[in-house]
Amino acid sequence: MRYRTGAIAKRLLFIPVAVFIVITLAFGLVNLTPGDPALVIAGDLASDEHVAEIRAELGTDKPLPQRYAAYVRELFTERSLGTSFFTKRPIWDEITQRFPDTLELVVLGLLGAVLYGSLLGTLSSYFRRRWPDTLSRTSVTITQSIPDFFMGLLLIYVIFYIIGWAPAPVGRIGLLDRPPDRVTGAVILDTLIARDWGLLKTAFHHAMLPVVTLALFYSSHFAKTSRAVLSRALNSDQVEFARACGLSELRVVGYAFREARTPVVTYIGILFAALFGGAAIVETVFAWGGLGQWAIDAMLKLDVPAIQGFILVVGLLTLLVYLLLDLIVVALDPRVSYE
Amino acid sequence: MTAAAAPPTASLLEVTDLRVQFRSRRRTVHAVNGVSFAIDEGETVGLVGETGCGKSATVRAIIGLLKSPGRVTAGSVRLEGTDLVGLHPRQLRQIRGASIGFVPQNPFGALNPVLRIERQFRNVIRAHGRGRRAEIRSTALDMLDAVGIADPERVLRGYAHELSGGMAQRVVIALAMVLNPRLVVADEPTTGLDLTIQRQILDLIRDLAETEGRSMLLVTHDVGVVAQYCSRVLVMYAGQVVEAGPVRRVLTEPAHPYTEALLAAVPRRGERLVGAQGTVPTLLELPPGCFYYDRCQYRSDPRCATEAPSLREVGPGHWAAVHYDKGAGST
Amino acid sequence: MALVTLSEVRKTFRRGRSEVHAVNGVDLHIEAGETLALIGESGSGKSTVGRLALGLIQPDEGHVTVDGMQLDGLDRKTLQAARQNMTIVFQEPFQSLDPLMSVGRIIEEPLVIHEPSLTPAERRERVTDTMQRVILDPGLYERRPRELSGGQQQRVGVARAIVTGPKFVVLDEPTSSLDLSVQAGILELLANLQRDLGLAYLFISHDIGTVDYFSDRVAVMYLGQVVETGPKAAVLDTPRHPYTEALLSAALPADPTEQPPHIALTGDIPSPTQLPEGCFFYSRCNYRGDPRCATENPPLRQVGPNHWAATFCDVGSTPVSL
Amino acid sequence: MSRARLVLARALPQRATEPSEGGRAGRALRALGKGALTHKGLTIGFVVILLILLAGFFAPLPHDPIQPNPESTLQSPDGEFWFGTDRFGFDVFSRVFASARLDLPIALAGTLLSIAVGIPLGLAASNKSRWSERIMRGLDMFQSFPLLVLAFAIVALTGNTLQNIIFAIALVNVPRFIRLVRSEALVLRESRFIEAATAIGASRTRVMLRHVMPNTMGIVLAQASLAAAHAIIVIAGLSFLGIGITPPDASWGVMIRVGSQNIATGQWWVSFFPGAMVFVTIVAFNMVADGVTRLIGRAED
Repeated sequence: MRYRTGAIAKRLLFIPVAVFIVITLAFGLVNLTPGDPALVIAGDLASDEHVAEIRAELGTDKPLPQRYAAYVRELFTERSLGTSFFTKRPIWDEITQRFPDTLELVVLGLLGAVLYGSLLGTLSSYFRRRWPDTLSRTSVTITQSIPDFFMGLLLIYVIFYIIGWAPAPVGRIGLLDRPPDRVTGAVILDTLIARDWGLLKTAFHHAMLPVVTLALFYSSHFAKTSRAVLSRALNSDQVEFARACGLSELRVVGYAFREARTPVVTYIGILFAALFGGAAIVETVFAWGGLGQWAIDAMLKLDVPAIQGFILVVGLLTLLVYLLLDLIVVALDPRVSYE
Repeated sequence: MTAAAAPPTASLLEVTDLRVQFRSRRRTVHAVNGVSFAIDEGETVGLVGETGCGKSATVRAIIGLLKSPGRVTAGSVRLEGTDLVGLHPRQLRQIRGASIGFVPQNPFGALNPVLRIERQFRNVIRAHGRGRRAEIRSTALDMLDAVGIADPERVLRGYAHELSGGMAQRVVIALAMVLNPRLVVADEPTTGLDLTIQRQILDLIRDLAETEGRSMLLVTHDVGVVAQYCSRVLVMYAGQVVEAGPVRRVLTEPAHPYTEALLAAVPRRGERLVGAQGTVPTLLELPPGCFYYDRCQYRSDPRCATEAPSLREVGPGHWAAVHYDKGAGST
Repeated sequence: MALVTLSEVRKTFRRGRSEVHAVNGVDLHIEAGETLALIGESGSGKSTVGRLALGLIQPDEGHVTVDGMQLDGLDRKTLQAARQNMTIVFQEPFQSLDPLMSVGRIIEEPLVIHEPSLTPAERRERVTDTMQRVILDPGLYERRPRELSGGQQQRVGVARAIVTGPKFVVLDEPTSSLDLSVQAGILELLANLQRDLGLAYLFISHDIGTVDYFSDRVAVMYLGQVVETGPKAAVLDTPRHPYTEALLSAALPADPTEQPPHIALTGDIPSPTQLPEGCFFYSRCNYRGDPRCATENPPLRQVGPNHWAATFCDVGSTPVSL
Repeated sequence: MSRARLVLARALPQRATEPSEGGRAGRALRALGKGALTHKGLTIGFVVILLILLAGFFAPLPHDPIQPNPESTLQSPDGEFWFGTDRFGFDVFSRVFASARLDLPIALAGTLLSIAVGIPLGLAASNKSRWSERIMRGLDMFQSFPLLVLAFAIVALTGNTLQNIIFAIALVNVPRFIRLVRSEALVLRESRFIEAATAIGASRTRVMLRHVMPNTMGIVLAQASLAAAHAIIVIAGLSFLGIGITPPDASWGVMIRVGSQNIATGQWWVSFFPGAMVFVTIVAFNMVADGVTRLIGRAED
């Protein structure tokens, strides 16, 4: 047990270093990449004065160390991520406003991916080399080979246009619906709080296709991992011994599941962090209006401070998720002690 | 062969003409090819043979745990008269653990790494009936005490990875015998353990079997283990029992040339070692005659090449699958 | 002077925060053409001694000399060149062969390294000769290791070891993963090679039977120390250290009429991360009685002609019951 | 007669064969060829990719892929426009095949670049020093980052030239090659045959180049195929968002983007055919990866 607290302390001590790395990365992305953002923003026909103006506004006319110092100073003293190059709004506000929407999408999408993927993986490993295995592996091959945005379009065509089960891909709720009072910022949660059941249904309806898209695309990770780990576990000596002791199949599969627990949880953590950016395309397809869509817009418009702020926030979020992940893995497995 | 399988009194375990195949799309491995033997109440039978001789497949067929794609294609396994082959999985589950205790080779692999030992006892006991937590706990403590664990309380609270190899195997034995099975099947229970520990574990298994009058099937590749711990021995080669009989007789006067070669390969001071000639058949296709024909130095009988010999009695309780009498003058 | 000498060799490995004291002051010597068997249980440090004897790992303290060359502190190039004279055969034959290389190329590699002046044809001839010498069909030249049986794989390992004509070979449990009938063939081969080529062997084993069959002298290791050493017959027939006595009694004779008394030991081997005080065997010893046992680590003392044991007590005297 | 030849053919490998003069590469190729015959998936995947690539460059296309015909916009598939046209009047069929000229070479170039960087770095990081542990920890973090978005940002900020897209793809894929090569090399370095190589006097370089590296190549090849599939997704994603390849250049992502505006109104063909092509390409790469994994005996089954 002492080893474990030591390991956790070590992780905590690592945080400042990691934060520093993330900040540097966000800074370096804009300032160290070859090419001059000002030139890209200004376009090919811009005059030198115009380019210089943009440079001054971005701060890229000053020497690198000075810029870096200013960036870090602003970050820590004013807790500011800067303001958008185009809307002039504080980037922090832009991000926090959209964060809950993306969170909702990511949580629901991941939930679907974990459930569907683990189901496929379990069927696959338990009925190894029989028809459920073939079926599940074919499904995985197909879903992992269709890019998420294309899958979204296919779903829109089939489910919305042909069958008509889903509403048009216009965002969280219909264009004419009045949004719920903003409490958490997450539409589904807010309609729940407002007890507006009709709107809740609409919100779920609108969330259906994007969630299914994410769930299908990312389920292959869980299907493959759980299949590999469960197959190994179901063939392991401990499972054989459990069977030899007369334990029920349900209990035996439970033994195997415990083996798969750690890698599945790890994947959930990794994808959770990655999806804040990874869901961006799906958000765009469904006009979801979350963090990802905003970031993509910023990239298209070359809103440099916004891109920088987005990278920083997502990086820090990743860091946080990884820390939690470490703690959970330690709690799940008595063998992990981190020497 | 049937003669060996039908002893006058009913035995605890009767295996009759057992055949196991591992069939995949590309090939079929004939792992066990007509094995028959019986184990009486209270006796310890050794099953000895080298890698790939089918001893592991035989054992797993007995406890109904053949790994896919292996399956029993013929024969029966009768435990106290009930045929385990083709038994409903639920009934088979009731027999495993309760009537047949299984001691596997690798104790660390056999224990669940993330469950406390106490929980594993509880799972085993509750799989065969009800039990209150406290009762199960005291049963487990008694059992751990019986397998010679000095601090059972602490072991019960802990996890598998905190145990030494010898301790882990003791815990496994305790789990396998906690429901007092009539038959214990031990599959190379000491392979991988140190010499001094091996002897302790074997003594322990023997003592636990003797005091309760249990029968035991001890699978091993070590002639020494058979010589010191078994009363009868079955020698397996290429998926068949080629010789069976009382240990003293088989190990001193082997009737089958394979047994003889196996014994000649045991290193002894001052004696010249004789390595085996030829190779084991692949078991993908069964040869027409005696499976040992290619390697045999006594082959002389014309039937050797064409007809597989069946077990015949060559002495009191001593059976061998040969066409000729080795003593009666050969090359 | 002996072909191989290890004097006061110590080696500690760091594993995370703890230190594993694998070898704790070992003296050994091996004469040209003889076989010294190193017996011990897992964790006794016998494999580490084998690797120290070849300079595959460097000792923390003490010296290793092979054929007049001191291996510790040697620069890498010279050490690499010296490997022409000394080599090793491993326990797991398959794992010790590069799965991508053909049998011929595996056996050839030492020649490529140590005798670069050979032409490919000459090399091939040497390889074929060596294959015949280890009774391996030269037709297997182009085969991959996985197409071979365990016994054949080990013959490839032996061929690779002897192709450059070494004087000293460490045999690290060369037959313990093989079947009995295959083991016999390998042991026979190794004995013949020793006779024909005058090889010196350090034969690492945990199997008393093969040691009895195969060796000239025996050294018994316990917790990183040699507790007893001497001529084979002396050590195996009249053990003088209580651990040797217990170890020998644990061996199971293949003859059912033979039933040696079993001297049971209590407890497990102490962890090599925390060496005990006094005699390392104190916690499991049936003879402890001398007051020094608990406080002093007994040095090797002579107990017979060329026969040494690290003990204060006399095995054979009545064991003190616990 | 035919039976005799069969028996002879079977007996051949038993005989002492002459030293093969084909050399290492030749033998590796032959092994791969032999593997391709026994592993259908590998062959099919490989042939499909090759066909798509060749069709992109050499197939006679019915219409000019980068010259729209304003008179026939949003036509559904028919005898003249096999896959229909989009709202600018581009022929979908011609563009679907022409896209392979850009998308596939970029994906392959990006993958090759990431291998070229990843293998040496991975090998270098395979010593067990504290230093390399820390680097890997940092790499872990970098890899856990939403790399896809990072790639988008980089291309957006540096401009959508071919080099920048290739660079972004390499950046996304390099960490997994470093990680893969390192972890493989770490396992290999502990293995007996590496110890054996040291024991016969092989130098460190020889051990690394002759024993460690060749034994990582199989799994690297499998991973490269997966990386190429991923690269196809990244390129399509970039172009779909309007960051990567831009019209009138043909790219599957661009075509899906154009069609996405019509899909909710039922003109499915504009997006569907390029999407299907992406799907086929990715499946082909995955088949190659599966085949290689099986070939080197690392598959789960």
